[in-house]
Amino acid sequence: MNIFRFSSPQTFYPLAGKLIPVFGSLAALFCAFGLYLGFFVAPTDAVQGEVYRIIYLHVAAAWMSMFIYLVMAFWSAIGLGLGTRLSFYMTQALAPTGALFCFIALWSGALWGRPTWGAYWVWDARLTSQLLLLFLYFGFIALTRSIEDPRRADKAGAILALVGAVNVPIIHFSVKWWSTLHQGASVSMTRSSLASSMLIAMLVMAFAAWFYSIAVTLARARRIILERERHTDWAAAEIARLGRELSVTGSR
Amino acid sequence: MKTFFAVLHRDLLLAWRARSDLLVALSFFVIVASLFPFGVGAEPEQLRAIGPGVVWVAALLASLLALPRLFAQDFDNGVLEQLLLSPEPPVIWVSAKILAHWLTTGLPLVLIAPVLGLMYQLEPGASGILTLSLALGTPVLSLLGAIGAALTLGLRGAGSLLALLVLPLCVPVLVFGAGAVDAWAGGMPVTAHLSLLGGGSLAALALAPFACAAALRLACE
Amino acid sequence: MKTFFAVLHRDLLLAWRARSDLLVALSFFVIVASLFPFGVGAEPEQLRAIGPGVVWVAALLASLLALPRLFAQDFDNGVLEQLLLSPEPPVIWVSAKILAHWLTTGLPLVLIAPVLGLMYQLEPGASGILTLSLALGTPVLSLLGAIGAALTLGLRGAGSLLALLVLPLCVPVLVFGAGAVDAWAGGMPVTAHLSLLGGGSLAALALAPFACAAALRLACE
Amino acid sequence: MPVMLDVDQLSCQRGERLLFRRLGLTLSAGELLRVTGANGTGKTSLLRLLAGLSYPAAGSVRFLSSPILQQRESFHASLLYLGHAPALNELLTPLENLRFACASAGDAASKTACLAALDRIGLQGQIDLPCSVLSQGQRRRVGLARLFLASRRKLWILDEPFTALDTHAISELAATLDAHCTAGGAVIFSSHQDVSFRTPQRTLDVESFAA
Amino acid sequence: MPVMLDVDQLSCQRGERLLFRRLGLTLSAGELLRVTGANGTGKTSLLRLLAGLSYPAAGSVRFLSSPILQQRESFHASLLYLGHAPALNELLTPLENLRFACASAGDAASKTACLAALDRIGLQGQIDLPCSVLSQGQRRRVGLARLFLASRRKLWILDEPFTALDTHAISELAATLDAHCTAGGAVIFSSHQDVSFRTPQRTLDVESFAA
Ligand code: HEM
Ligand SMILES: Nc1ncnc2c1ncn2[C@@H]1O[C@H](COP(=O)(O)OP(=O)(O)OP(=O)(O)O)[C@@H](O)[C@H]1O
Ligand SMILES: Nc1ncnc2c1ncn2[C@@H]1O[C@H](COP(=O)(O)OP(=O)(O)OP(=O)(O)O)[C@@H](O)[C@H]1O
Ligand SMILES: [Mg+2]
Ligand SMILES: [Mg+2]
Repeated sequence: MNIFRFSSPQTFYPLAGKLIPVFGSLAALFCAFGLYLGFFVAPTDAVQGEVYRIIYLHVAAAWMSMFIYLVMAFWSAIGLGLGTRLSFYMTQALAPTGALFCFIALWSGALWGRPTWGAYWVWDARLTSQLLLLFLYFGFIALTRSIEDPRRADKAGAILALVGAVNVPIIHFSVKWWSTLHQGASVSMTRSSLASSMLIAMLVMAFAAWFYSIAVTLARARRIILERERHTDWAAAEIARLGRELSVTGSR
Repeated sequence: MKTFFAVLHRDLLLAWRARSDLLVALSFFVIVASLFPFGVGAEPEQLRAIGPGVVWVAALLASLLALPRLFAQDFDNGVLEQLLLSPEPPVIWVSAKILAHWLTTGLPLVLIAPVLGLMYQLEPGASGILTLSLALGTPVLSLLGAIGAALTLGLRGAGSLLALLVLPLCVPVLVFGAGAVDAWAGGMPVTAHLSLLGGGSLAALALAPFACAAALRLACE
Repeated sequence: MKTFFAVLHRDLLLAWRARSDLLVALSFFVIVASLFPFGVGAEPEQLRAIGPGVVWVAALLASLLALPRLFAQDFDNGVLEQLLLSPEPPVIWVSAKILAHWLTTGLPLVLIAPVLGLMYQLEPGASGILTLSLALGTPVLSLLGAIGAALTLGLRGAGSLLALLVLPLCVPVLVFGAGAVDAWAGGMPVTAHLSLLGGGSLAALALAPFACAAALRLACE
Repeated sequence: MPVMLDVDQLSCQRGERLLFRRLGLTLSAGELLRVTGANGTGKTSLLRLLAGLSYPAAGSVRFLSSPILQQRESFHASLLYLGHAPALNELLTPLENLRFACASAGDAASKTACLAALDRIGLQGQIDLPCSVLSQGQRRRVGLARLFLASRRKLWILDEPFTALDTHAISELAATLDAHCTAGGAVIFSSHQDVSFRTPQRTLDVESFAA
Repeated sequence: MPVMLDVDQLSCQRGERLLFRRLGLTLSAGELLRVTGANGTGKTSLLRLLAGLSYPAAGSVRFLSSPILQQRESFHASLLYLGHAPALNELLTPLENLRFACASAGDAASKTACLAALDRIGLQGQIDLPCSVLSQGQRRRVGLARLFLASRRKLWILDEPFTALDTHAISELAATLDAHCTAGGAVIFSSHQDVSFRTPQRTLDVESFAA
């Protein structure tokens, strides 16, 4: 079997259609299980009380937001190297999800920070580099949205994602260094040794975030494919079919 | 007044066309403001002290970044010429252009200022004074900046002196703006600062459009 | 290499013809840097602490100011198109343009930095380190900025979009640049900071022109 | 026919150079005047002087027998000047550009009127594209669409209106100018191309006034 | 005569619109080809494709029998493309602009050669003025002056070279194109104006390939 077969949008489209419900239901399952573990099985934290349970949202979102940027850079490199259109579609489909997770991590962290540190925001290394990552996502989205010519939007976005990916680790370490230099240990995460049930709940939530991201990205990629390939016969037929379906359900 | 609204509408439309403009403007201010902690370190005390100054510098930068575009595009493609041929006096549409510039660069900053105040851990009162001082002071930046933009339009050599005259004029605005917050934090009355800013705005509003219109007429001759 | 020198010569000539723009960027730098003593109060101790950071942020913002113009004019009047038709690889003249940009915006900042050091009452040694760190770090700002300028060429709201793309990427430069002076003041060795800056410059020099050339080709298509 | 424009002893200086001097001319309603001359002899400079966009070194321009500088507003209310640049913003669509041009000049032009004008000038298919992607000729057409909405403006001054247009558009434009003259307006235009009109065409050669 | 340019089954897409398709053409040394078509039919787009400035939706362009995309440097070394915009910086003088254009394109052009070229194109008096004060026709001439310094470039692609020029300059330019063809070069140009040449002129109507 030719592995490049699925790099054609036409073959990828139905495959993605089949995968979406699978990953969607997996995400729902894991999320329900993880929340159950987190809220009912895991013990109350000795230092922080119940507030700490925000961790199940927070950590998964933070991990995902960093990971998705790397995946975007990966697809960008493939796209620029091999010229496969599908890679660019994937990059653009991933960006909003990455930004969303980034925002959730920041927001849940800020909410958490208020009771634990007494401030919504401190200029800690981890926080600040997460904020910068959010701006990188915003930059990518804003750039690809404001270029009208899709060809240019694809490649410009890919260039930016690659330049950003080179920079993300640099930003991460420099910011860490900056803050440890200035700040010493005045702010550090309370690292009570995690109970194993906590750890499992966190991992389950992380998988839920994974599956959610895959499902949402595939769905978004399908939409992008239809929009970009609408001049091809198969996409035009598919759009017509969707239109008919919509009008049938609408008139019912 | 038809000309006024036509110009205002078009300039706002142009600003609006940038689909992610809102997002971009918002992030821009936050980024500029977050650069300073990297430079000066993260001690909350020190950050609180420089906070108002930082926000004011971000305001100045935001209005400077957008200034070259204020008249240059219209000048290059002949729209300015057509505006000068409108039967209504130039002051009218010049004011509309400046108002549009303020609405698209000054106003977002005023609206986002409380968030920046939060990041710099200013007290709510100080944050309020900061926002108020921006609301009163940023129009001056737009008005003075417009004079500079008009004077330097398509000019060479002679423009340098004039642009240099405009920028120092913005310094008092910065000083009073940032000073108002400091005064409040020090428990002193802030009405003097604020009324100076407001007075400056009014004076600039009364004079700048005329200077601007005259400069544009010269540039198009 | 002929193309390289032709482009370099022309861009420097143009910068000289439009000296006003240079002065605006330079005075922006000085104004931003001199504003903070007003905001923070004039205690020498505190000024000395924030001085390097403020100078670095001001340098970053000042080089941002000139970026939108880096390719825009050549794009509008068709010069960029002609350059793309030159038989030599685009990387060559892109590098020349970036070099010219650094010579006209980065270098003046480096030269004027000791004066600002004086203003912030930095010791001569700290002032020297500050200047050195600027000399090593500002090329990165120009190189990364050029990528942003090329990516946003001809887009709406290019100025603030450019800022959004470039500023987060420049943070490490800022951290190491200001960090070098702090380390020196704290009696620690600065070679690590400075060699990281220098290494960053070299890495950016090796990669940025290619990214830039690719982005320009896209913009002209 | 009433005299509309009356130019007397006009000189034009650009920088160091005196482009022309003692240029005289009268234009009555219904007349069509073509300004000719080699490149750089001062056609554009003359038209800008007549439109009140720049000031003469010497001499005067009178509109309906009073100097244009003393009645700027009423003069500009009856003038349509289209310069060499088509006065378009690249980011706006033809329709938006046209509506703005009319509104800012004080012409009441509804959306339907603007659409009709763009239709007549042959831009049906490009209404929704930003002007930056239009072809050279299509851009010129957007600028020229104002002619259909400015019939109440008596005096038209057009700088090289025929450049970049294809032959069909050129004859259309010529017909429009003819119609304006027949309706009692007057037209001054510059052109390097020979175009045929129904209205008898007067010619003014700027070179013959060269200093 | 050797075949210089060989275009096969070329299609051009701009945004939503397919401008033309299955366009074929061969051009040999010594030939003069005029591209015609109404406004917005795709002349400029075609010329940019031929120059390698943009990429075709389908089809190929071959120069001396190998695809231009595979030999970009040698192709661009033998190509002179002048687009609609004259590629001038407004702050520089004609001489500075011309020298920069030549040097950056890799043409060895001394100052005296540039001065001679500007002289021939009729800009003796404007050597020291910034381009921003030049008349429209004078600007075009500065751009066209490169033709006199690019005789070693075999293929000339010119987009609307005759706009804004006066009649004298038009015939001069036509003579220059003729001379280039006689010397074994080839010229492709677009134009809405009819200009007479000594070389037999072939015509390609883009409209006949419209999708
Ligand atoms: C706006 C505020 C915050 C942001 C942007 C933020 C960001 C992050 C990021 C990016 C990570 C992933 C780090 C990694 O795996 O390398 C993370 C993990 C974590 N965060 Fe936060 N955080 C914030 C506030 C907080 C607060 C207030 C707490 C609790 C006191 C907290 C506790 C944790 C914990 C326990 C982890 C998991 C640590 C690990 O596994 O390495 N965070 N956060
Ligand atoms: N500062 C100056 N010093 C000297 N000459 C100048 C200056 N400014 C403009 N000129 C000259 O004035 C003339 C302006 O010509 P204008 O644009 O009116 O010509 P035109 O007849 O419209 O030409 P075209 O047919 O090319 O459009 C040009 O020859 C230009 O070189
Ligand atoms: N994004 C787009 N969507 C739809 N149409 C487009 C887009 N971009 C360009 N076009 C169309 O493509 C055509 C480009 O034409 P081009 O500039 O090649 O014409 P031309 O033959 O040179 O015309 P002219 O004689 O006016 O110079 C125009 O009709 C334009 O409207
Ligand atoms: Mg002219
Ligand atoms: Mg064309």
